[in-house]
Amino acid sequence: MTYREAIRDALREALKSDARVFLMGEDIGMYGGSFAVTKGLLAEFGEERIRDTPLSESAFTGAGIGAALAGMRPVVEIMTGNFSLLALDQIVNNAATLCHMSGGQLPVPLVIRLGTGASRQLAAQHSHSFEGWYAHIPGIRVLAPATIDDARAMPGLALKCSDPVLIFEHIGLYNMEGELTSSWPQADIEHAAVRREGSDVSLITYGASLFKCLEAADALAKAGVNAEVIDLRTLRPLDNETIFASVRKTHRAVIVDEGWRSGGISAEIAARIGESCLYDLDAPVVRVCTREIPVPYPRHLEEAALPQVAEIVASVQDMMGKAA
Amino acid sequence: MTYREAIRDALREALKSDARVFLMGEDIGMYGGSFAVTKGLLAEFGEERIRDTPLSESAFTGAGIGAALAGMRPVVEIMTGNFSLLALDQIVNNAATLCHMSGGQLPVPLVIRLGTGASRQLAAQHSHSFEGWYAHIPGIRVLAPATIDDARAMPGLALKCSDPVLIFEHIGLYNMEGELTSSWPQADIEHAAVRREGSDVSLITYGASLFKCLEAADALAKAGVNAEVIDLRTLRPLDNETIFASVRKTHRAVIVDEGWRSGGISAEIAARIGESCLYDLDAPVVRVCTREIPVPYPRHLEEAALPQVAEIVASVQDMMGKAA
Amino acid sequence: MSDELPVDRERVLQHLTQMLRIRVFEDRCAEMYTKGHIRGFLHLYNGEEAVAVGVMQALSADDAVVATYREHGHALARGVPMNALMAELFGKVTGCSRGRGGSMHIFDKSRNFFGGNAIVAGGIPIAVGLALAFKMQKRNAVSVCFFGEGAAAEGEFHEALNLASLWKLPVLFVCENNQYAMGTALARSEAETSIATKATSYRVSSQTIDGMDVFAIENAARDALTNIHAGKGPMLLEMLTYRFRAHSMFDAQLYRSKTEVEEWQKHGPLITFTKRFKERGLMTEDDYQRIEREASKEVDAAVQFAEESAFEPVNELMRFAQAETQP
Amino acid sequence: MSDELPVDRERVLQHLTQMLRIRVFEDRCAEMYTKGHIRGFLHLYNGEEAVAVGVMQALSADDAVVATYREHGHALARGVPMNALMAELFGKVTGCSRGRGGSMHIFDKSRNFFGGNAIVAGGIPIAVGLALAFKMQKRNAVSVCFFGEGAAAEGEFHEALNLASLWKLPVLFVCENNQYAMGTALARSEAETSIATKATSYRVSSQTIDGMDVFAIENAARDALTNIHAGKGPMLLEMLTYRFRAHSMFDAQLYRSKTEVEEWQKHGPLITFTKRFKERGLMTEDDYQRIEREASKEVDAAVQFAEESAFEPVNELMRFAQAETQP
Ligand SMILES: Cc1ncc(C[n+]2csc(CCOP(=O)(O)OP(=O)(O)O)c2C)c(N)n1
Ligand SMILES: Cc1ncc(C[n+]2csc(CCOP(=O)(O)OP(=O)(O)O)c2C)c(N)n1
Ligand SMILES: [Mg+2]
Ligand SMILES: [Mg+2]
Repeated sequence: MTYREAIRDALREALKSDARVFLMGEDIGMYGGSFAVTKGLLAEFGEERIRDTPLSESAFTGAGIGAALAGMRPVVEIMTGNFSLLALDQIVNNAATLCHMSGGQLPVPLVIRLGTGASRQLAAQHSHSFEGWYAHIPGIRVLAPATIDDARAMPGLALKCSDPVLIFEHIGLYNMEGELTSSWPQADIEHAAVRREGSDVSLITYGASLFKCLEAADALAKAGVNAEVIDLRTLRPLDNETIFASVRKTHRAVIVDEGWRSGGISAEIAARIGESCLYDLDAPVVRVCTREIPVPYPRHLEEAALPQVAEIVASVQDMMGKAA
Repeated sequence: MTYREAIRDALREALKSDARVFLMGEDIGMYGGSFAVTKGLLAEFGEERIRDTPLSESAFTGAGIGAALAGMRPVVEIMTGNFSLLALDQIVNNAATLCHMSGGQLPVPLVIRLGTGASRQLAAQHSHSFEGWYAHIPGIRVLAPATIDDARAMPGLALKCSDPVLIFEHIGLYNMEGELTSSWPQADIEHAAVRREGSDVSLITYGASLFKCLEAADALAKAGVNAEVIDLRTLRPLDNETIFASVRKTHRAVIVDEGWRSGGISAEIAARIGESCLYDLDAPVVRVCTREIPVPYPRHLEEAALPQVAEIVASVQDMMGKAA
Repeated sequence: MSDELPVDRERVLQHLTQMLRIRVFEDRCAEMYTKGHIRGFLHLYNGEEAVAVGVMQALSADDAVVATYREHGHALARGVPMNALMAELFGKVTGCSRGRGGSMHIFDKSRNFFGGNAIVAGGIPIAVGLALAFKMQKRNAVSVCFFGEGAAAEGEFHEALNLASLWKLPVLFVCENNQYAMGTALARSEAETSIATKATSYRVSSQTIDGMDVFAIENAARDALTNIHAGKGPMLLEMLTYRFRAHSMFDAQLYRSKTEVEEWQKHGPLITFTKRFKERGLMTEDDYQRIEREASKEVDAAVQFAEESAFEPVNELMRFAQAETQP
Repeated sequence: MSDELPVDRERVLQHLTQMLRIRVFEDRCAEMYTKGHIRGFLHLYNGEEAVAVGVMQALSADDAVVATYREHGHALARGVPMNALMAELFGKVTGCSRGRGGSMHIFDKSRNFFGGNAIVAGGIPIAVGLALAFKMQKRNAVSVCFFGEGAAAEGEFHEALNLASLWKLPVLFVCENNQYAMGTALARSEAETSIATKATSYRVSSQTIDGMDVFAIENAARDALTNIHAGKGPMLLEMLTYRFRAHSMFDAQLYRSKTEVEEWQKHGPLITFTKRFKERGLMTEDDYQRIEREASKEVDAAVQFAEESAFEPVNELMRFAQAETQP
């Protein structure tokens, strides 16, 4: 099964089991989804529940809010994170505020799915990773599935939540093949996952960078460094406990994030580690992030702009050398 | 002179000295500006250069980009940061990317002025501080004048810059009275300012919180704690050197930010201090930020949501008690 | 015009009561602002009362209402208790949004009153979404969306009207064209100044109505609702009206002349109404005085209620940062 | 129609050349994509060549052009060298954006070609701003903005057209109505399917043109420019055309039938043009063959240039993160 299929299965299950659920977004129906995630669902569920929208990100996101307020469970698809900026007013000024400012009267159980990330040479207006940026906003939850299990579980879990939930699906993962494990139904959106246990350094990451970290951990293992790899899974709220437990064990942390460094989620994680684990640290926290430029088109520059395995390995080795 | 007048004088000077400069925004002309900053400029410079716009944040911000590309020096006013979310596509996808992705052909010398911050009981859709959030975006510069001098200097400095510059003016400061010092013409947008020297702890802040920090420093002085107060002035790019020099001297840092904590500019500063000054720290960096909720309307809750002097003082005292 | 109800004494007094309650309430708000009991931005509805009252008369309890930051009148006409409204403006926990929203954010879920939105045009897509839900749920309800003529310049207006029409959703769009957006006269912000004309871009049928005539408004709303219930898709009513007071409490009104304001005031919704129905013998000056007194008393009570109410305890600040119930 | 130029052999061959250059270029791009030399999203212009060619013929060098992610044709017709264009698609430093933009981000400041924008409707406000500058600078230039019919649903279309009209700015809006936005047929996304009609909401005069007829397009553009230069404000031309290929290289075209595509292809801009002007004796089959051969050669050379060009050195990645020059 692919990551794409896992999400599709989750959406199909939700559509089948809950009449309130419907999908809405650009080209999710007749076209089959710009990344083919929703392919086949129109035929299965019909135009009423699989709604192709005009190019009107703000209106259909806002309509999702309204429908959620009236008891539906809309799943809005925004093709890529960059386009979601057109709907940001609705997300930040309305979806994120209504519950609190109405004194609890108006929770907004809206799910928004967005493609995110680089890797396909889509250049400066289609490649950015805004999930960490969104994680700054109170009132919403931000999920970033990296595994087949999480891709399968998260849409359903998001729909069980009364708050607006944004699910960032990395476009470089859609074709990833893998087996669904038997434990996927136990997945939650409260906890980060330790994807590899280790004792020397904690690689803290999420999304597509998870696989770069696992690869780096393999390489490091050969060099005798035992890296633990944490998949955050949920960027808001962050699971402090899992992060801190790991850092207290390894005494070193490297955060790997496809977002830009300054003011990204990597900063928040580093800040929290500094606040809560200062005396556990054997070395300064290191961040490996995307260069602070719009992601360029050509392969070699896109690769140079993004965090890569070699850079992760080098950062860890550098850090181990500097150990206190 | 008030902060408001200082900005107005700066705009007037720019309009007088450079024919390419013009102002554009909602109600900046006939109405005199929603916060009266531009009052009188219409009469002085006429409708051609003081342009009232329709309620179309995205279009007039985008038009600012276009005009800048064609050689003008537009100063766009967006009444408050919350409304700027409607123009975010233009700011992030266009203004911030054009120079780099065109290979340097298309710098965008656009200045955007925005009201920011709480304190006037304007509630959840008019009170937020997004300047730290914007500081995540490569390709733009983010300024936050706190003093009369900076209010007077920054618009002109921004207009001398070929990159898009966002100036966040705290709405709680517009009425602040003060004297312009003789050194304002030497102001730059590269450096943070040490507003008060101290040796025991660094209070790192910007905007309206500067005055809370200065007040806290006074209170702390009475209790025998000598606080240094840093006014960041520019949030992107951050002036690492001034921050690090202070922390290396005081060994303790408290960051005070009216933005939300998670993923705010406070996180970035804390992360950088952790990266570069880890072994200088006598205590974990502390962040005093706005509670992670939409800012509520009633005075007592607005105050409780925002950083306050007492909290800053208490944080420092707590930290001194814990000193290594 | 098949949906018109007869104009009898009962309905005349009823409409007068609703309009006067709003007028008296708004005037008192201005006073309370001066006294410092109300803070933040305060946008009053004086002069536009007929619009909210006329439209609300046509609605049923199942219908949903979305309004703007200038929504006290809508809340009152919709049946939000005046006590809860005034308490909200005072920032008290007995307010309809626990005091958290203030003037611009009046919510009352139990009355399907969905705000209170302080982003110009920000409520329009939400209203469309409510209507989408109603349609999918096969409920016989309509979503009514109020917004100013200034909002028509925003992209969200454009996107939302198209979406509503494309999907034939049960939305009644009510544009309160009070001639100004803050200090910007319509002709200085729109190349085409008829908002009703803009509706044709979306094949939304529309009508321009005298926004000072409460019965004309009610009738137009009833007709529109009949069409909407019949599945004909959304409709837009442009109400020509005028704001008698300043935009908010910070407005020197440099953008319009006193004469212009006075001219409009002569044709205000209360003056014209009273004159007409006195002439037709459906009400008397005594009626007016009595109703105004009653409204005053109701407002007195609301002020007292608000004054005596408690503030939300600070330790509840973080409540509802997330929803407390599961969907 | 005072601005029409005579249709003579010279102009026929000139237009044919421009259209064929685009057609051959686009076909070669598809090939290069399959070979892996071009990556990312690639949107081809086959079927729509007459629009860019016709409009560009009417422009002068001072006018500015803003286009979309489907802009190779516009760039070529505007005079962006084919070598620099192909090199850009290959991601080479000799590309017009140093290879950083790729297919969706073609920029050539020296030719007032301002992109290349991959956010649907994102370029429209920019075009309005260029025109604003031209007006303020009293330059006799026009800003021409191309966008698809799908873009008309975006709020930015609405806001920008109003602004341009309100301020009487010299903008020529060119809507390339190729019937689909990705897989969404116009009638499935717009309640009112005539984009020209929507222009009336902004008092922008508009015209619907056969987007397959290059001379009709050129004449309409010349007329429009005359009006715009005369200070009459912006104008919108809706070009009825069709995209012969898939939306991008990832598109199974499930949303339209082969027959539909074939039907439109029969009325394509090259077929109809060739037939008409052969009949009128203004060109021969030999002309066509020769021009196509020449275009092929030019494209061969461009491919060779692109292949042989270097990539930008990785150590220049951070260049232009900030502007290098002061304003
Ligand atoms: C997106 C946005 N831009 C600007 C404002 C500031 N603002 C508040 S009300 C207003 C005027 C709106 O005019 P209109 O829609 O005609 O409504 P009216 O106030 O006349 O009832 C403006 C500009 C805002 N609240 N939201
Ligand atoms: C804001 C935004 N939303 C969605 C997309 C994805 N997308 C790219 S092209 C396209 C279709 C646009 O159709 P149209 O405007 O008719 O232009 P055409 O491709 O037909 O030339 C879509 C949905 C995008 N690039 N930007
Ligand atoms: Mg108005
Ligand atoms: Mg199209």
